[in-house]
Amino acid sequence: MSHDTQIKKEPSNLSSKQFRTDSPLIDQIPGRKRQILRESPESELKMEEFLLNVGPQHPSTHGVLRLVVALEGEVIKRCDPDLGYLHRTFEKISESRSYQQIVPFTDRMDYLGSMNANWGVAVAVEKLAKIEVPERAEYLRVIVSELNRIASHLMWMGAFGADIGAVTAFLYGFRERELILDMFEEICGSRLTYGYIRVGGVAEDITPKFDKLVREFLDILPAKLEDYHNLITGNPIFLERTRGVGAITLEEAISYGVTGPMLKACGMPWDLRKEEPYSVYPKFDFDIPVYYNGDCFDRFRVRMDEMVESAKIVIQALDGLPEGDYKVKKLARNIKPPVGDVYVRQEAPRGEYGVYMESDGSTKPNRVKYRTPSFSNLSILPLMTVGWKIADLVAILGSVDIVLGDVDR
Amino acid sequence: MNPTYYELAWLIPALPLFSFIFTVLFTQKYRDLTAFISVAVVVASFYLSIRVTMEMLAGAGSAQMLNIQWIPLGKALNVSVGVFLDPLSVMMLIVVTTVTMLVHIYSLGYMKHEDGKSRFFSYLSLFTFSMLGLVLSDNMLQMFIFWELVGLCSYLLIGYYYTKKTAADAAKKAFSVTRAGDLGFFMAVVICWGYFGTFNFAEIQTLYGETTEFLARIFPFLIFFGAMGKSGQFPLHIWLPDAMEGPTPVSALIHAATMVVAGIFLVARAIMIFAQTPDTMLWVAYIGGFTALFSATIAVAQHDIKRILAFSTLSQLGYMMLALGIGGSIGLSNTSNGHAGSDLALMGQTAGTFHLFTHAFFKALLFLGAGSVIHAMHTNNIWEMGGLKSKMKITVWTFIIGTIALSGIPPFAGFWSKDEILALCMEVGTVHGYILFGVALAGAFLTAFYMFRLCLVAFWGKTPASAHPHESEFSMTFPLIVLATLSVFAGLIGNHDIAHTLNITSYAAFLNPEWNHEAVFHLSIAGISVLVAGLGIVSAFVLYAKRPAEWTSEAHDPLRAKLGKLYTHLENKWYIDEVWSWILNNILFRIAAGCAWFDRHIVDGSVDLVGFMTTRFGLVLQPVQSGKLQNYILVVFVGLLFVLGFLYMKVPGILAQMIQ
Amino acid sequence: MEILLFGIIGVVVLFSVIALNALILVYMERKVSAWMQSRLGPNRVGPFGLFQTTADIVKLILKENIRNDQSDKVIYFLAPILAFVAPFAAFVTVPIANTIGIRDLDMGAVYIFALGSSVIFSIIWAGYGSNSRYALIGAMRSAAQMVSYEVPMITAVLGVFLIAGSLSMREIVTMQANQTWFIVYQPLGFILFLIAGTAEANRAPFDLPEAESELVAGFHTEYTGLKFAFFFLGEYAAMLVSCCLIVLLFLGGWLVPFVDNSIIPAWIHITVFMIKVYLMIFLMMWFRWTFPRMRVDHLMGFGWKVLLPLAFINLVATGAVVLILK
Amino acid sequence: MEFQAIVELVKNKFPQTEIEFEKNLVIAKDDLIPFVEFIRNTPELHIDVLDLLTAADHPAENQIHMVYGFHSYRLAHYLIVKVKLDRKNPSIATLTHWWESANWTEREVYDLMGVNFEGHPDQRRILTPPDFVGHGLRKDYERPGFFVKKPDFK
Amino acid sequence: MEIGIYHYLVLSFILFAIGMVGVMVRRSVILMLISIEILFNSINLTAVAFNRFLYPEQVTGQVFVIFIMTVAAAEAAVGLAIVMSVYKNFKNLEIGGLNTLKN
Amino acid sequence: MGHAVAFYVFGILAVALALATILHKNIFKSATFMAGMLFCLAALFITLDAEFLAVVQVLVYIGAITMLIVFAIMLTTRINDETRQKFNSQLWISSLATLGFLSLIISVVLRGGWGGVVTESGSLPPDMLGAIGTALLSDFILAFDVVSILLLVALIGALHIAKQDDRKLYVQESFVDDESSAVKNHVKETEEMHV
Repeated sequence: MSHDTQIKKEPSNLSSKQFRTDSPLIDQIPGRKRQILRESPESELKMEEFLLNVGPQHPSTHGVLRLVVALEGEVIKRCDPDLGYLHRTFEKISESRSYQQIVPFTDRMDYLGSMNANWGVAVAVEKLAKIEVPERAEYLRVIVSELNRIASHLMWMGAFGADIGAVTAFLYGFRERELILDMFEEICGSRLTYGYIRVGGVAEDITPKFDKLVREFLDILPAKLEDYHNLITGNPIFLERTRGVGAITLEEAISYGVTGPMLKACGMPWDLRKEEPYSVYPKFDFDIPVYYNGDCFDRFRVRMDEMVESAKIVIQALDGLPEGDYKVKKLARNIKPPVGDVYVRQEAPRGEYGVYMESDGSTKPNRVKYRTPSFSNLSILPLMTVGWKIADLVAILGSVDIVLGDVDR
Repeated sequence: MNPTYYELAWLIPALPLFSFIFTVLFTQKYRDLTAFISVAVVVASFYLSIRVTMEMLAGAGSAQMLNIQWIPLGKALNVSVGVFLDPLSVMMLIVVTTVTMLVHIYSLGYMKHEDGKSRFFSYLSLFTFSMLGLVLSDNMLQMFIFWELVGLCSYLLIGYYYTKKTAADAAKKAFSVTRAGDLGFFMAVVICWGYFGTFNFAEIQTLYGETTEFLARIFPFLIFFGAMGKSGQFPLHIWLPDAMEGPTPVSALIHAATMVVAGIFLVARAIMIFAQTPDTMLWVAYIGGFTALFSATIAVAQHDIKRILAFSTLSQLGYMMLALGIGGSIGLSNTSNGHAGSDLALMGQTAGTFHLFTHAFFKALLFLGAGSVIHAMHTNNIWEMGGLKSKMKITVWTFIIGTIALSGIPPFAGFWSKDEILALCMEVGTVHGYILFGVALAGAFLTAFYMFRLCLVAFWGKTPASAHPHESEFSMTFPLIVLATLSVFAGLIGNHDIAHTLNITSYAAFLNPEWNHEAVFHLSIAGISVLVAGLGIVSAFVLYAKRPAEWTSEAHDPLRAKLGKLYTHLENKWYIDEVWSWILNNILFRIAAGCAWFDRHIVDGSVDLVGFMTTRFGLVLQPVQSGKLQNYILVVFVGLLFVLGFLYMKVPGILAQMIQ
Repeated sequence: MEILLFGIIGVVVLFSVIALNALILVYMERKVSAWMQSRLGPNRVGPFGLFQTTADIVKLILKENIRNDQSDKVIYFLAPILAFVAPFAAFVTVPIANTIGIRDLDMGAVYIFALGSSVIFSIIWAGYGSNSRYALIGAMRSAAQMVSYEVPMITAVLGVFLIAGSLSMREIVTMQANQTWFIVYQPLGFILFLIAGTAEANRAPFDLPEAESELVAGFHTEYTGLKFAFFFLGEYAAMLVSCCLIVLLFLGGWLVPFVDNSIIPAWIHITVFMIKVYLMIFLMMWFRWTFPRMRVDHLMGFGWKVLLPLAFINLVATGAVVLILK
Repeated sequence: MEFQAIVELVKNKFPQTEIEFEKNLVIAKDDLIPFVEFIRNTPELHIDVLDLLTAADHPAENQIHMVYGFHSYRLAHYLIVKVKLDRKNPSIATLTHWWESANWTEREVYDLMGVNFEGHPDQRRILTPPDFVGHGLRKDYERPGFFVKKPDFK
Repeated sequence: MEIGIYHYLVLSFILFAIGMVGVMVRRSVILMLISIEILFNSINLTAVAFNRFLYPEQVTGQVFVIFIMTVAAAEAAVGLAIVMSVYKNFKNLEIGGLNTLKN
Repeated sequence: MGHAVAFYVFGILAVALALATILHKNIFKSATFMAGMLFCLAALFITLDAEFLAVVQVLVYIGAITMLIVFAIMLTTRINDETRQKFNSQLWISSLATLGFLSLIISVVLRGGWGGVVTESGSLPPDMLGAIGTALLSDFILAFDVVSILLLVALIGALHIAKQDDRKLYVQESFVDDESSAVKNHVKETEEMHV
């Protein structure tokens, strides 16, 4: 691809397995060290601190996030995220709903990756109640969740472009995302909050039109990605704005519990779909993109590459789609799982999405905890932004790919 | 005849300068590109020099090209920057560009795997620029500037391996010792300004003849002092052997064509000034002769291949000085042995510079050959070498050609030039001439001896088991071949008859076209010199031809037993370094300590006293100084107001007159 | 008196021309961006959405004027006026055809630059007067940017002045009629001037003062209604001035290439001039919708370390050539 | 690493450890810090990341369960560890000195469950406003009828 | 009344006096610099007026004004750099506080 | 007539603005007033037939110098701090001294008189711009060079002064090529962390 010509190509697509068998995995990674000279000793002689309130109403906070930023000139000295503006107590509400009724809330959490969010809850309930899901349903879940991943990354790419001033990319990202939304509309009638993956399977079977749409879309996707690379990746201004910006080391990322593309950009080939395969993922052939600098640009590259890999999975799943039921035929109206707890982890577009669910034997869960990727990914923001310019704050925040619904829940 | 290339002569030094600036600024990262640019530029300079020479041969004559007013101070002083083309400078151009070009090419191979290749080639370019600028200078100030630049470059290049302590020390030594000489040159420049008000050689020449001031009269001596430093004449020669710490191409460059011949060139350029003071010339001749013999003796007992060559260079420089000096030692107005003084001076110039000319080729050849050998053997010690003649054919045979040339065996280049010097000594016909003739002859014997000693020890015998010598690559052998060819044939132009036969301009006719004397050639003198050289070769063969395999270190030198204690003295270079360090430690440092004491106690003490007084006085005045700027402004302003008001009141109309 | 009357008429005409141009430009910008982003753009109000900008203006005029409680009344009020007046006044010396133009000053170009530099004041006023941190940062950035880019801009254009030997716009264009367009002699100068001119007009990728993703709207964050409209108008007027300058100085002004211009009627000259100006404006819009925004330190570095040295090289080279040819 | 092997390893070191639902470890409150050091440093466990940190209210048992999810990237295993706290005055040592990720998650638990983390550098409410009264995820939390106080955004 | 050189001179003197007062009495360093600019400008006006009324055929006065402007620009740059430096070190821009010159 | 009107309007405005400049409490506004005063002076230059100077005045003084001052103000002071004292203790004595000076110099000048020399109707050079350029590069070439050097020196000096105690707040990055050292560092750090 065009962007690779300008950048030293690190070994990508390393199968993570090969690390694990021989020796501890992290030690193997050709890492990258960073020294942050945060403040020199004579720092008591300094200019006045200039507090800037970014958000909660601001074009680039991707929702209602408030960042209290202490500036020195244009340089960020401290950044303190203030969350909770979109806190809708989903965990509390979930405790008072039946198990099937929980699913729609997850749509509103990560509204860009609703399919994945639905799926985690469905699997958690299925595990608690020991429900077997038909294979076709699993295939359909994989298809829609990977499509949703593509949609989410497309949207992210556009928003990231807009964050650093390339507004046109925004529209381009939306244009292709629209096609995926059309597909989802075709199968579940909804364009943002799908509720498609449900306990015991999926809501509806797919239609031939959906199949056709998906194949058409996957045909044009490579060309479109090439377009994006031409528009964005090859642009020197873009490279200047992203390369090395907001870089974190792998150790920092792990310490902050960062997951998903951000972790892959730091050099960790970790993807739950490969490492702890769930559903029917082991049947598919795909790679995990890994880059090593941990900066905005590598996060961008990871996501761009992930789209290609997701497309691979989708086409394989679509080709190998087995016949059969798309959901468990007979499912109790009120599921009563035995006492116990379960923790389900899945790879959502933004990273590791976990659902911790405790059952006390009644029809309602005792406790549901959504371990959302955006929350932990955002927690490293104060570290990433120190020492960078105010303009980089936007780029860094954009590169984290937060969804505020996902953070505040 | 339209001397078009004369117009472009300024490009000859400018191109390397451009290369230096360009490579330093832009291509430091790209080693091969830097090397390529440097080489290309030097080749271009070489081509231009050739064309300039051809035009000169075609009769274009001396010319002052590109005369730029630099410091126009009216009557007091006018300094111009220009390019001066006359036979002497054109001859030097040829020498310098040829040798630097070949050294550049050679360095391509020699420095192939060095990290600092870019830096090296940049410095080489600067060095080339400096030397070419020196050669083409039309006045003393400009020459002095380039003179210093050459010194700087030699510092940079000798200290090329600056992480190595010996190299850094050698660089410092070279810099400071030549600087001692430069002091003389600088004084000469100052005197020039003070007494003559011009820096132009021709004008100085006339003015010098008219002056009687003592300081002005010692002017040539001061110039010679500068030349001594650069050309390594005794006792300022000590930096030259140490300069071997630089990369070998640099040694070749310094020793053959650039730095050391700068002194010779300077004296040759000012020969007519020198010749007006025969005493100084005698000094020059004797110092040259002494250096020639003295260095030759040291060279006999050295073991480092480059050091032997270095002392040989010193010795040959001594020859050149000798020639220059003895030629002018009669004085312009006197005659001796049927020759007018001025003719003899010109003959001295011819002989000295001709030796410079030939020597540049074979000495560069020898150094580059030595570099090739070192490259292959990874050692400098000749005793650790051996048996190379079958392994490195080109290198060894070209080296031997150089050796023969240096030893003065006809018809190789060295013979003609050395013979001319010997003949000149006889031609002068004074006692000094005869003495120096003997000295030169002794030097010739030693030269032949140590050079063949070097060849026999290093190339014959058996190869040490640990070494695996191999022929160097083409970029290194090519310069050797070219230089070997030149070493064989370059001398022929020195002889009038041969030149006439070949229908080319002889060297003397080239150098002084309007002067119809030719270089003298006496078969008897030539015979003696060949005989002496042959004697040296024979003795070398006697001692070293059968080099047993167990002679693997300097301890086995058969000469050691023959010379006994003398050998140790020679091996230690007559302890001159030690003498210098004694002088430094016991005399100079003590003087310095005395000065320091004076400075600390008398000078500083008086300053302290003033300071102390001031503090005391300041305490009285302290309250006035509030430290507030605005207060001061107000005070000044009110003061001004009072003065103006007073004037206004007392002297009506004065203010109006003032501001009109 | 006649002069006064003539002046008033000129000003009125000028104002309406600029206002009309701004309307067209806003419409054009939206259409161009829509075209580049594969969407339709305004298409509801009037045919092809032609009246969209008019409607917007009406909306802006009718909007409530909100003023920040702590803001500085006078300065807050003056800023948008100056922002509009300065580029507006710059048009005084812009000739649009051989004989048509309000006034041709001897030092027309310098006059325009001088007015351009006073625009900075309006931005600083806006930033200070709004009592908003975004506005303040935007204003500071803008001031720094405009001061920095003015230097390479003027230096770049000095080459043209050297060749033309005049500072009068009309004479410069006349010179181009006699010789050829100065872009041929000054390609580097043209590129530098284009870049610096884009930066002077605060257009992307140099639109840091109003970088919406960082500073919401930069120095005019706190402005609403008509005051905002004035800033808007000022920005488009500045862009128009920039493009007019480029066309006059480098692209032969109103000259029609390859024909004898002395026989061409004025209206063709005007049309050609406007076409050229609009092409340059289109180029600027193209920039805006293609490039990401630069970061402030990169921007300053670019101005001082790249543009300025290049401009100096251009100037010195031009001077040398002019000297030699003389 | 198999769960059973882990249990043996841990039980050797911490005899008080219990097993819940055949897959969760329950350790004593005071054992938390040694336990964390143990699992981080033991090569057989090699825990890299604190993946999950939450709490569940169990009013019937009068307990609040702290739930920790530890994960090892090197060995790719996951360990759910529970600590049962007194519901009246829940308090436990903070893990912020070991993992930065504990910072926000502990703040969240403090905010919604009211667990006090000893030694936490910045224990503020994170999701609810600073003047919020009560802890939302407690089972006995009652919603006030209306906002009593205007939130003071500082 | 015809406007002559005296008008300009008196205006210039008034400006000069105002600038002088500003330099001497304002506590802020920046205000001092501003006042110095006023001083420069009053001189500029004098130069141009003399040029215009006494020797209109020459441009010496105007050339001088250009030089003064250059010097003023240099002065402003250096002065304000000093101001920034002072501010960083003293957190204060009141000239009264800056009496370390005293020691 | 027009000349007089222009002179009085801009002259009085300039004096008023200059007074406002030195008297206003708010430094930012002071700077703004100064810009206005400079603009008035530019207008006065035009009345003196020095159009070029007027334009340069706007370009250099308003566009650059005032801008610099405004920058310094914004970067340093709290503009709206009303508590600070405006003037120092020497307000009255300074004002009196200045008034004295003013009256003195005005009376001197008015009494001195250029009455005989004033040539109101002297001819201006036809090409003012060209004349200035020629003068700059011929008669005043030395001054021109000196001023250029001064500007350069001032630029460098200003940079140096403003930069000298800049804190080092930046992110230093270095890519570790050697994999093993990275691994070693990591292992060491993790060990340290555990201890």
